Amino acid sequence: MIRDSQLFQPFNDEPISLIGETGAWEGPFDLDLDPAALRGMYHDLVVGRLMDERLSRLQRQGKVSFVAPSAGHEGAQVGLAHALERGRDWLFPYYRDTSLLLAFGLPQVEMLAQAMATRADPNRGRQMPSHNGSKDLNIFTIASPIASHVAPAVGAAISMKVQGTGQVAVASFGEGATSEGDFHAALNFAGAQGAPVVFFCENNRYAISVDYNHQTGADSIAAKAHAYGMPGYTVDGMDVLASYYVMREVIERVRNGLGPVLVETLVYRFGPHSSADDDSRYRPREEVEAWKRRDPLLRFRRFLEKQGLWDDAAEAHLRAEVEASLQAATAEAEAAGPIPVEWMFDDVFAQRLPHLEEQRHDLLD
Amino acid sequence: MIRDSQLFQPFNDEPISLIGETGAWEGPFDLDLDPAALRGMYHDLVVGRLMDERLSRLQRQGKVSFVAPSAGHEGAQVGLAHALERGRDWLFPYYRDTSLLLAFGLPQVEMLAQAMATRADPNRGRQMPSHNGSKDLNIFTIASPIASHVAPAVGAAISMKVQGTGQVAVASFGEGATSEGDFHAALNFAGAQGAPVVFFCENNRYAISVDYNHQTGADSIAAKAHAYGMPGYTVDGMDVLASYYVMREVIERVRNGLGPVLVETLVYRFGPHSSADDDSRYRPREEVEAWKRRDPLLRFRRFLEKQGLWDDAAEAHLRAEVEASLQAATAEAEAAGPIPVEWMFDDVFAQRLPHLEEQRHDLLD
Amino acid sequence: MTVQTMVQTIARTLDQEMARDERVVVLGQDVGKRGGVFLATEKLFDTYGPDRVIDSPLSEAAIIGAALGMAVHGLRPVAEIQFSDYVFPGFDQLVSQVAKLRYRSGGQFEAPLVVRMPAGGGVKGGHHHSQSPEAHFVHTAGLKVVYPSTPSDTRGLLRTAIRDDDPVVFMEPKRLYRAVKEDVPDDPEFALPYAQAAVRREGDDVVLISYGASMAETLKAGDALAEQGVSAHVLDLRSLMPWDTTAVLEAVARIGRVVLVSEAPRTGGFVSEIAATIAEEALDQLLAPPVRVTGFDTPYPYAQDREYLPGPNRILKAVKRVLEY
Amino acid sequence: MTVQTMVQTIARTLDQEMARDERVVVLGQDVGKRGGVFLATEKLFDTYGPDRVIDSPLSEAAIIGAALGMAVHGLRPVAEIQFSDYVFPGFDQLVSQVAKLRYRSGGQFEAPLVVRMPAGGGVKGGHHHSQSPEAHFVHTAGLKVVYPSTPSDTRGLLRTAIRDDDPVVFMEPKRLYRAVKEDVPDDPEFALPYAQAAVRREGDDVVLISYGASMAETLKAGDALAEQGVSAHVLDLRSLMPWDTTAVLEAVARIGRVVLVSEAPRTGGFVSEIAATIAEEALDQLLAPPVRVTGFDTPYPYAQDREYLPGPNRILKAVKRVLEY
Ligand SMILES: Cc1ncc(C[n+]2csc(CCOP(=O)(O)OP(=O)(O)O)c2C)c(N)n1
Ligand SMILES: Cc1ncc(C[n+]2csc(CCOP(=O)(O)OP(=O)(O)O)c2C)c(N)n1
Ligand SMILES: [Mg+2]
Ligand SMILES: [Mg+2]
Repeated sequence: MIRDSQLFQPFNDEPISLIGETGAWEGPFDLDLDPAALRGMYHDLVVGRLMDERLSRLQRQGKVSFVAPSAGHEGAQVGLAHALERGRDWLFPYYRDTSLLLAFGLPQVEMLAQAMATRADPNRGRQMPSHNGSKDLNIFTIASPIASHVAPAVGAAISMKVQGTGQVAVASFGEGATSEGDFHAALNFAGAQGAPVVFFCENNRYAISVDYNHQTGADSIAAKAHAYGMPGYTVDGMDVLASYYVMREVIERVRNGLGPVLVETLVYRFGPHSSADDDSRYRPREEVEAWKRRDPLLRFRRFLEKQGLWDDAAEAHLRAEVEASLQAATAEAEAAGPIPVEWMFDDVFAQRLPHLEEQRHDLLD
Repeated sequence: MIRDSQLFQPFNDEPISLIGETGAWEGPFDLDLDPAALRGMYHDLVVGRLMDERLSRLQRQGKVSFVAPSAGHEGAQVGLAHALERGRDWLFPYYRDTSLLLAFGLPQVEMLAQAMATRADPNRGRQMPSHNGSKDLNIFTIASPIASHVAPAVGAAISMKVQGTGQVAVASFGEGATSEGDFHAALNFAGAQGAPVVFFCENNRYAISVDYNHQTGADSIAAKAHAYGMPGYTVDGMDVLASYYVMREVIERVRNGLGPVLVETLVYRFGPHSSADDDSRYRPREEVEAWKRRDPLLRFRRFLEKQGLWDDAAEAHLRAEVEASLQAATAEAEAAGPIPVEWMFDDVFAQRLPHLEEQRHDLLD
Repeated sequence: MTVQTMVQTIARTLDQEMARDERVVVLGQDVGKRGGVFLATEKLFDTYGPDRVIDSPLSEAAIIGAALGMAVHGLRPVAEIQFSDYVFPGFDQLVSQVAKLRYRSGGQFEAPLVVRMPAGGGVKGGHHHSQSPEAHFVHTAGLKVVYPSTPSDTRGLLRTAIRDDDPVVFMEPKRLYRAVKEDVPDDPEFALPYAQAAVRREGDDVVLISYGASMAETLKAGDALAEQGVSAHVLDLRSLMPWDTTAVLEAVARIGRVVLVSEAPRTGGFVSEIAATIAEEALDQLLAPPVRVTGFDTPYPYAQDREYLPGPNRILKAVKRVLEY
Repeated sequence: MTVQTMVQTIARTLDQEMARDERVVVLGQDVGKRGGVFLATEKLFDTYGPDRVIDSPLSEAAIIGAALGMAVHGLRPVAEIQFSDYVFPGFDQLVSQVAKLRYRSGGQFEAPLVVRMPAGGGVKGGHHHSQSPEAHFVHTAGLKVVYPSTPSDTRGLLRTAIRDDDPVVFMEPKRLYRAVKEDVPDDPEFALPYAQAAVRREGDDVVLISYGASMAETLKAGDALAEQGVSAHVLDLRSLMPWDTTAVLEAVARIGRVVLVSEAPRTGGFVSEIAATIAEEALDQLLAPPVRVTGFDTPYPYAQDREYLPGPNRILKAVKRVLEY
């Protein structure tokens, strides 16, 4: 069967999944991705995972002050990235989007430079690690306050609509973010305006230690779409192809002016909330282990193997290649050198106002 | 058929209505209210309407600075008031709840004194008209910022649950309020905690000039309950008995610990948004006239007449009685005299802090 | 020149800027058909339609947050907050997102937007329709803050704000919206710079400094002083971030006696910043303490709507204190 | 007495108060099993269960708004905001509802609640984990504001705040959470009054005034000055609303030279209020201008986490300026 354009139904009870745990294709339509595209997705999954590991290592070495591990979220993120048009669409991501950012084109060196706060960070070392952004790539610089970027995504989408650019804006966030008032204000405005925006939830069941049942009484995050008159989908986020195909259809719909959509991907974070967290205080180890067995990389690798597109040699080769690239990027990021103190006073306003000039002078004197 | 306790189904497409436009009882169960109770409801509808007219008159006379007319909302409000337990349950109302407050026991003199800012206002003249409150009656003093009282209602309800008091908290608001972030934050917390609170929306289709379709993309306000895992009902708010019976069932459910509920009543405001508004700028006159033909007082009077409980003489008698009572209350409120200047400095804190003592001294000197 | 009230000037300036630059859009509650509850956006909807005059849902966070996204994507939004008291549900968007975007992105992104808001008391609005929250904005690095007091200044500064690449909180003294009519320059390029205080009255005996809604009372005090033979030098700051430290310090240095007037609550109000700056920079020129005449540290009351305001009498008392010091 | 860090003291004080008074409940993000991200509510969940230690959804508006409703209904909630930077999504609840409830209801209702929040920089948190927003609270009539700097003061003032019938914003200097251990009085009735500055060092040459997170730097400056033979009189305000004007004005009157230290942004910071008050009340006692040493008017940076803070060197420079004036 050939995939038609309305294949997925919103408000689905069972999460949409296309690859089984054993790697078997279970989709109700024919795959239409070529081997290069499939291998490209796996590449991006591995890059995300290895970057994550590297950042944690750098954190333990004291070169990075903080990390928000994203292992377990890669499937959802890479699927989304591949469904977007790079350089055209806009991303409003959050701090746990390592794989999403890289797969959407963020240079590894920029991510590493941001984490280590060196001059190679186009954000000029202004924020803690895991807060990237790139004007060139239409990646809105991440801010820490949860859900505060969602309304800006809606505004950008309204601008896209008004200007008829055919672009799509995507805001990503955790399930905890859906409890913030600003989340609601944003989705409601988008719904009323029919703005071309997708709300992409990475539901890992925990907001730091607060579990889903303390977060909301809703049956699912997707159900919240009812409140805004938009469709809501629940997707198995450990399945990169499920994320990809759902997002491809959703983004097409949104691009065609049919209004905003909320997509919930079910994922799990394998690590603690951040390098400052101790998740053993609130998560049973068995739960973590059970989810690790559903690792999105493992599942997709099994799929590729079943398709005859992958083997141990390819795996070893890819890992070596990615590690080398990350190693080079790390070196480049570090070599750029630390952020100068006087940069502190730039970019408050377009021009430095007199009182800032004075304060700068006072400090540097 | 005898009314059973699960008569009404949530997420209903047609608004729940029990009395037809001609006044015929159309409920799928037997009425179980005695004539005194039914006449009592009509009494409260008339009190609300006449109070509303009086406040507008006082406003035109310059004795009141501002009015938020509530004509058209009486059916929904009086139905709710009669379903609550006075002196036990708590109300978190908004500025258009004239009939609700009076039917819940607020003395007429207090409402008038608040509007004229005289000493008989237990709120001590601190706010503009239409902002009543009464600690004795468990009526949380109204505040102007839309939807800001909803989270406090949830907090009170959590306290009721934790302390096991069997009370119910009700927050009322317009459909515009549902767009505020704080509305969402509140309902979501209530849903997660299963708090005994009812969210009572008076959907009159306009938030000042902004119509429903610019307010939200949702099919109904009741649909927003999906976002919180609670039931949502849509009720014909021009039908006092529909409001009463739905609320009776809902409140019972909530009191029994089954968690929060969202109820949307479809109403219409016959007047402008406020005495400062000119609604002809945004509402077609025919629309207003069409709704006025659905006047909740008229419908319920027809119903009472059909039941043999009402006639012109009763009507004349009631109106005269209510006018006399309002007249007396107005006189009493006025006689209390204006708020003294020095009251300005009280009630900022439990005790007057030294800097306020000084400021008071400076002004009064 | 056209004779206009302040609120008429706002609508006219928006119209001019929208005609000039397609990127300028207006959004807020009731800004469409209703023309704004104060009519500050009157007729814009008819002229520019729903794509450029956007009635928003009832959410200040949505308004300010969406304005930021629009700005980032290339529009120049002018958002209206219906009363400055209602900025608080959108305060996080303003302080966490809008104010810090340029900074946090290392200057990659900018936020060229204006948030207009009627402010101040004296309209029988009680504490949720009367407040003067400027201190909150001025204390937030990354926001510019303008607070004019005349129709012409409003015209010139609103234009500057709309063309500014930085986010500007534009406060409007609502009780002066229709208080005076004035000949306003209609030149579509007429613009005024920030940080240039206007001398509203020349004088030598005492400096009176104020801005926005409190200017009317301050000017009345200036008139009353003139009748008493005291010549007041009256400065209208017009913008608070940046503000005209030069004009203030020069006047204080020359005259040595200064009274600061603002209806915002006293503790932590913006005039405390001015007083602190004067004390730090001009101590030796002071012949008397810089005295603040302000709103009280109470929520804005209803019954005492007028008494709360620092009116001419309280200003005169303060002037007497600094003159007799 | 028990030897404790500040954060341990908080958990212990909450425990004592919850044991004493059934009405005291704790709510916030991660305050339950996790014991708070800083462990300020550690073990309370085990002791008091989910009815009294409530993990909230991720919404500061829900936390503060619900705390108000609980307080009105008879509980004594202690709400935790995970970082003071995150108070802004709940800011409207705080300023529009909590601060004004007693006033707007004519004293019928009251809001006995505490909103705790770790504040201040120096923890490599960037601008959304480092800010010092106290000026916003102090400028809001109806809120009390406490900002201690030692474990014992934290114990004594938190107890006072919990027992207070008014709403209290309780700011906690997070970089001092574990900086020192101290013998803390374990008496369950040990409480401290507001508006009593602590003299951290007696001296005659210059007054240094600070509070909260900046006390550590101020004390270091005091030590350094002592080594240079300059005797600083160091005051720790401990509460900002109300604050101890008497101690400040007395010290300034006696010594005539004063430096004010706070890491909040300079323009409109709380120390501007102190400077304005000093200028207004003690002009003739001043031998030098009251000088402010503050954070800069930039969003809190990341790479310059330490340089942003008013450290001992900048304080010493200011002292030099007032001594040599
Ligand atoms: C407004 C705000 N409140 C609190 C926090 C502190 N905080 C950081 S991450 C986080 C949990 C977020 O959970 P979720 O949205 O589910 O995303 P996840 O981390 O699980 O991917 C919290 C509470 C914050 N950053 N912003
Ligand atoms: C936070 C906030 N923003 C804006 C306003 C101004 N305002 C007062 S009433 C109103 C419309 C409310 O509409 P709705 O909730 O539908 O209630 P209705 O007046 O129709 O009964 C607005 C925008 C306000 N009071 N509070
Ligand atoms: Mg999560
Ligand atoms: Mg309405």
